Amino acid sequence: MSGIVDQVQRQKALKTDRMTINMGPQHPSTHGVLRLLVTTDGEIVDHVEPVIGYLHRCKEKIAENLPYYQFMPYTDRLDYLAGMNNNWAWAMAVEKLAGVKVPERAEYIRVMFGELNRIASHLVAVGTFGLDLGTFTPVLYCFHEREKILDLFEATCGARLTYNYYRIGGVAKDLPDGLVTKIREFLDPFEKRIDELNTLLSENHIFVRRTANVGVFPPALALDYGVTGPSLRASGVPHDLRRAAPYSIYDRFKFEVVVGRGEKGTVGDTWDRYDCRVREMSESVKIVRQCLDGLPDGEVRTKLPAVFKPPKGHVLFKAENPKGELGYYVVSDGSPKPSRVHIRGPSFCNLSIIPAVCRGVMLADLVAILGSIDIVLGEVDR
Amino acid sequence: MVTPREIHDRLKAQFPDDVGDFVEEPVEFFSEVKPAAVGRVCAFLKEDPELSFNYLVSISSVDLTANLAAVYHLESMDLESGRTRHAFVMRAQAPRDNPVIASVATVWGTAIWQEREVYDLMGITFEGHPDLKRILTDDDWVGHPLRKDYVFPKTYRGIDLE
Amino acid sequence: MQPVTASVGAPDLKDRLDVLLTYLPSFLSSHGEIVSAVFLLIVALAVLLGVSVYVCLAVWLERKISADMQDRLGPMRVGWHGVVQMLVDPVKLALKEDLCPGAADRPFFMLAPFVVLAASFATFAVMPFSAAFILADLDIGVLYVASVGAGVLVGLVMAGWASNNKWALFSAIRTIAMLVSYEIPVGLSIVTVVMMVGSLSTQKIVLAQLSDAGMAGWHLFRFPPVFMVSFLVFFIAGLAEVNRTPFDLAEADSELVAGFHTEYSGMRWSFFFLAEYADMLIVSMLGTVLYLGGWAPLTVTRPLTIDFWVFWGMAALLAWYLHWLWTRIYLPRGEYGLIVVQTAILIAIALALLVVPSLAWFLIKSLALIFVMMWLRWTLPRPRIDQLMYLCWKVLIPVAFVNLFVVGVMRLYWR
Amino acid sequence: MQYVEDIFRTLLTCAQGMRITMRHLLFTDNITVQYPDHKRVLPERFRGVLHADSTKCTGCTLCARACPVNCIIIEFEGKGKDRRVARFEIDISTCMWCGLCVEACRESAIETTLEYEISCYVQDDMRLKFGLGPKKEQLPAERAEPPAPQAPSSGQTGGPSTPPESPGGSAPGGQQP
Repeated sequence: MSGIVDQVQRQKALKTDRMTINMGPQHPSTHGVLRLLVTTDGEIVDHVEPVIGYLHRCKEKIAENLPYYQFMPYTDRLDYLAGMNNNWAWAMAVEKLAGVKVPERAEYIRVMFGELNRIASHLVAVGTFGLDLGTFTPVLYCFHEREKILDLFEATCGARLTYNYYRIGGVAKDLPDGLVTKIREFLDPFEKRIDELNTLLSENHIFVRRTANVGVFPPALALDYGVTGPSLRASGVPHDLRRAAPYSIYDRFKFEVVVGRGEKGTVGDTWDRYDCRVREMSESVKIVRQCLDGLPDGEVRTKLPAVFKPPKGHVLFKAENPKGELGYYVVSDGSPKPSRVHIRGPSFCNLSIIPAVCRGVMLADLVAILGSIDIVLGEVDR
Repeated sequence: MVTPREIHDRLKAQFPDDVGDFVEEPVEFFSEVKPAAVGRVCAFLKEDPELSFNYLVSISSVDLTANLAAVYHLESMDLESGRTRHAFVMRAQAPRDNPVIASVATVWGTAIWQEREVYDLMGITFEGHPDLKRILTDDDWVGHPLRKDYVFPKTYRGIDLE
Repeated sequence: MQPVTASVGAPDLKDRLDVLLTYLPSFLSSHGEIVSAVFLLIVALAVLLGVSVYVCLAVWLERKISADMQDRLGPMRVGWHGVVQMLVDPVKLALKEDLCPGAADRPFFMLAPFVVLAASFATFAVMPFSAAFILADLDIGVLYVASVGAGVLVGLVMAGWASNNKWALFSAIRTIAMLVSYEIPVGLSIVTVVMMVGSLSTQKIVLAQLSDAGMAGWHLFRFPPVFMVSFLVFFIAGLAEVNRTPFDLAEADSELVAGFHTEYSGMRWSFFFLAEYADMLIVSMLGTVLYLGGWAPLTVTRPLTIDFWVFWGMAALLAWYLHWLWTRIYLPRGEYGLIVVQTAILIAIALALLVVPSLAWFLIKSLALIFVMMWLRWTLPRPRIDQLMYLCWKVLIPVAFVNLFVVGVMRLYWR
Repeated sequence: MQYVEDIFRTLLTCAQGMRITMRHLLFTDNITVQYPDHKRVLPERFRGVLHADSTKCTGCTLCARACPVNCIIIEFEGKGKDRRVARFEIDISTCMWCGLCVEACRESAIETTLEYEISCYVQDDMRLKFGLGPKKEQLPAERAEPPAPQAPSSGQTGGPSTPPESPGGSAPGGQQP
């Protein structure tokens, strides 16, 4: 037996190939119609290329053909888990462009509902993240809590998902009677439910081992790819527009900017991104409580002229959405319709980091990383 | 904190030929930059230790009828405190019949997708982009939908779109 | 009620089913081999039918339990709380179109579900349902379960490969890696029991656990921590063997869509389902046979034995410790209600069980283990494939080996 | 020792998780309802199917202009003083339920109802046709045609599903004098 020749022969016979798989557009853990072209070496992911655009609905073109206030319902459908926040950013962008003042009470209501929607959005993110890792029950507990928030929204604006509640210069309607009590009734037991979630999922050692030290985003790389929101904060960058560039009345509230601490592994790993969302919910609860305490009386909407025409100019307005920084770049030519609207979707930018960090991870980690970024395809494709 | 005006002046001193006027619109100020120089200017903006624009917020495109423009919103963020040190807006205009702008995809990773999006929807070609192809519409889509003179096609691959 | 005689191996004459099943075969066999073969066939069919009925029941139970754990209602439409769902599900599946993808390896694709099903049903042959009710009391019963049960592996790999689907292929590869690895801890923990009893026959293992002191005779409580650890290893590895969440990596729906049965539909798909639930039953039954006394009743017939005092003394100590732990950690959450209800349920079940026959004992114990499996499924996330391998090779196998060694030493010097 | 701690912690946390699911199994009430049998009580402001009251409508077309998707179709006939609304239709298959038309209407002639079960077999049933706008002198006499919820169920198929009046919402038909 000529050993070496034999070995070489065997090596040749065992030559392995890369395998290319389409993950999506129909796949349980791509959170919508996202397609990932994954090249794998066995279970190890070699290269990922996200293919997007399956949910492209020409939002930017639609905006050019509608008056400013009529684009509001369309913003609901961007990040459909956080319709309030999308509405809000659009309203503020146009208000900034046109210099519209918002009544005090409306500001409080806006902050309150924005934060409630943040909780709702994070609940979905956290729950479905558990689903991605193969546990079914937390997602239903999270949805239970979310339902309560949606009930509050429904009582206020009449819809559960596509709210169309914010208006340029205020909000559509004042709060219905008794809503303040209902919000308090929701908030009081909420922290206990978060504890329960922590025991059931966050602290579970299988879960921790699946997520800690997986898919670490170094802060510089994350920022380079425009990652914002909880995903950036988990990397240890305490950048929160509510604190860094307080819009609306966020400068009045006391809350903590939640930062990843690397408790279970490295700072900026998948567990941190998950944990940031969980802790952010508690911070949002604090803000809502302060809103309820300081809610003033008065008007909720500034009267605008029947044909609303902002002056010529352009502006990029960014707001801290649950997913990250949502930016509307609005160009006005002085007519009732915007001449150009560009939407900087946080999910779009957050998703673009996937090819850079998903090299050499396992297939199951890819699912975990994707879930931890918390993308909503409505916003990626717009 | 450096004001946009000062940043513009520094850029002007560094690239006298490439940087144009400083436009002061009521809400937002921006600098005009020559399309071919965008890559150079941005690399400088990022590398310069004092400016260090490490965060490209977005690349928006605007149809200015005669020209197509790309608007870059930049921010410099302090990674320790999370504060935005300073922000800067610049615009590059390219002629409509041959819209070519230098790519910044090698400067910021986020530009890879954002430039693809601008290319897809507005039809501005970014020179030096590693993988410039359509991102939101289909690969064989004709035309660039966000241009003002875009006519929506009647059919697509035999599907009636009316 | 007659007390169970102390002599090990005497048939449990308490209930009529056993009487029937004890004397009927011998009566028939005196009329020739053929009659006996026919009889065996009938019993085998009965078992087959029984398992199918169990699967329907288990699917319904799984849906109800998961729903209740998640504060949902679950099936409610057909019958009382959706009980008739048990019948409706198979009918629906049988009526569905049987698809075969064009690029699939047709013969293997068609055959795979039957291989899986055959392998898992064949295992029931050596299950001692009661003292007399066993299809084949083989001398190598446990070995038979382990080896025939591995036939499932062949079926799953066939399905995964023949589907010509990349996700299914992933699943097939995972299945091979997992099942082959987890045979070892299962085998090692079985060996501890076999060493204890000195026989591979399932019936003999059960008989060895018959005791006057009820539960105290179970292997689970022999040499306190040793066999509990052994049982834990067996149960965890068994979960992995039958592809059950949290170790359902072969079908991991969030990663591999549905794994090897992605391309299957209708009845063929339901065979996989049937086999999965049947496999669960096998693992539970095997666990019951090996550690929980098989069909041996819980009834305490003579309390004043040493076994009894050792067992209940230990149980009391454990209860006291748990109570202490509970008050320290969970006192503010006020869950005494939970303890009270759990205890009450346990007592009620224990009282009710005093009168049931041994077949029921066996099924109840197995179903309890199945409930634990369901409970785990709806609680835990899924580990990654490399972590699963880590768990097998670096945790379960060393632990099982240490256990084996300890049992060996004890067997040498204790008895 | 990391190894032992890992094992211990896995067992402990899994047991804690199981405690929580068991608690839900035994003590927590179910929160879902059996949909067609039980329905949620809808809040007053719920934005359901639109309903136009032609006795109030002045034909100003503000609602049609406020609609982002142009689902309200208003056509006129006659000229000058005789000008009246000849056709008032809402295409709810296009409607995006934003409620902007309700806000635009000065006479509160168009409003949202609590009706949300709108599935039907024929797409044409999705076009809600409302009564012709009255001439000034006819105003009290004319009435709206059978409105929203009946449109779907009055299709040729007439499925067994939707009862004409749902317990959840006060059907708009009931609001008429």
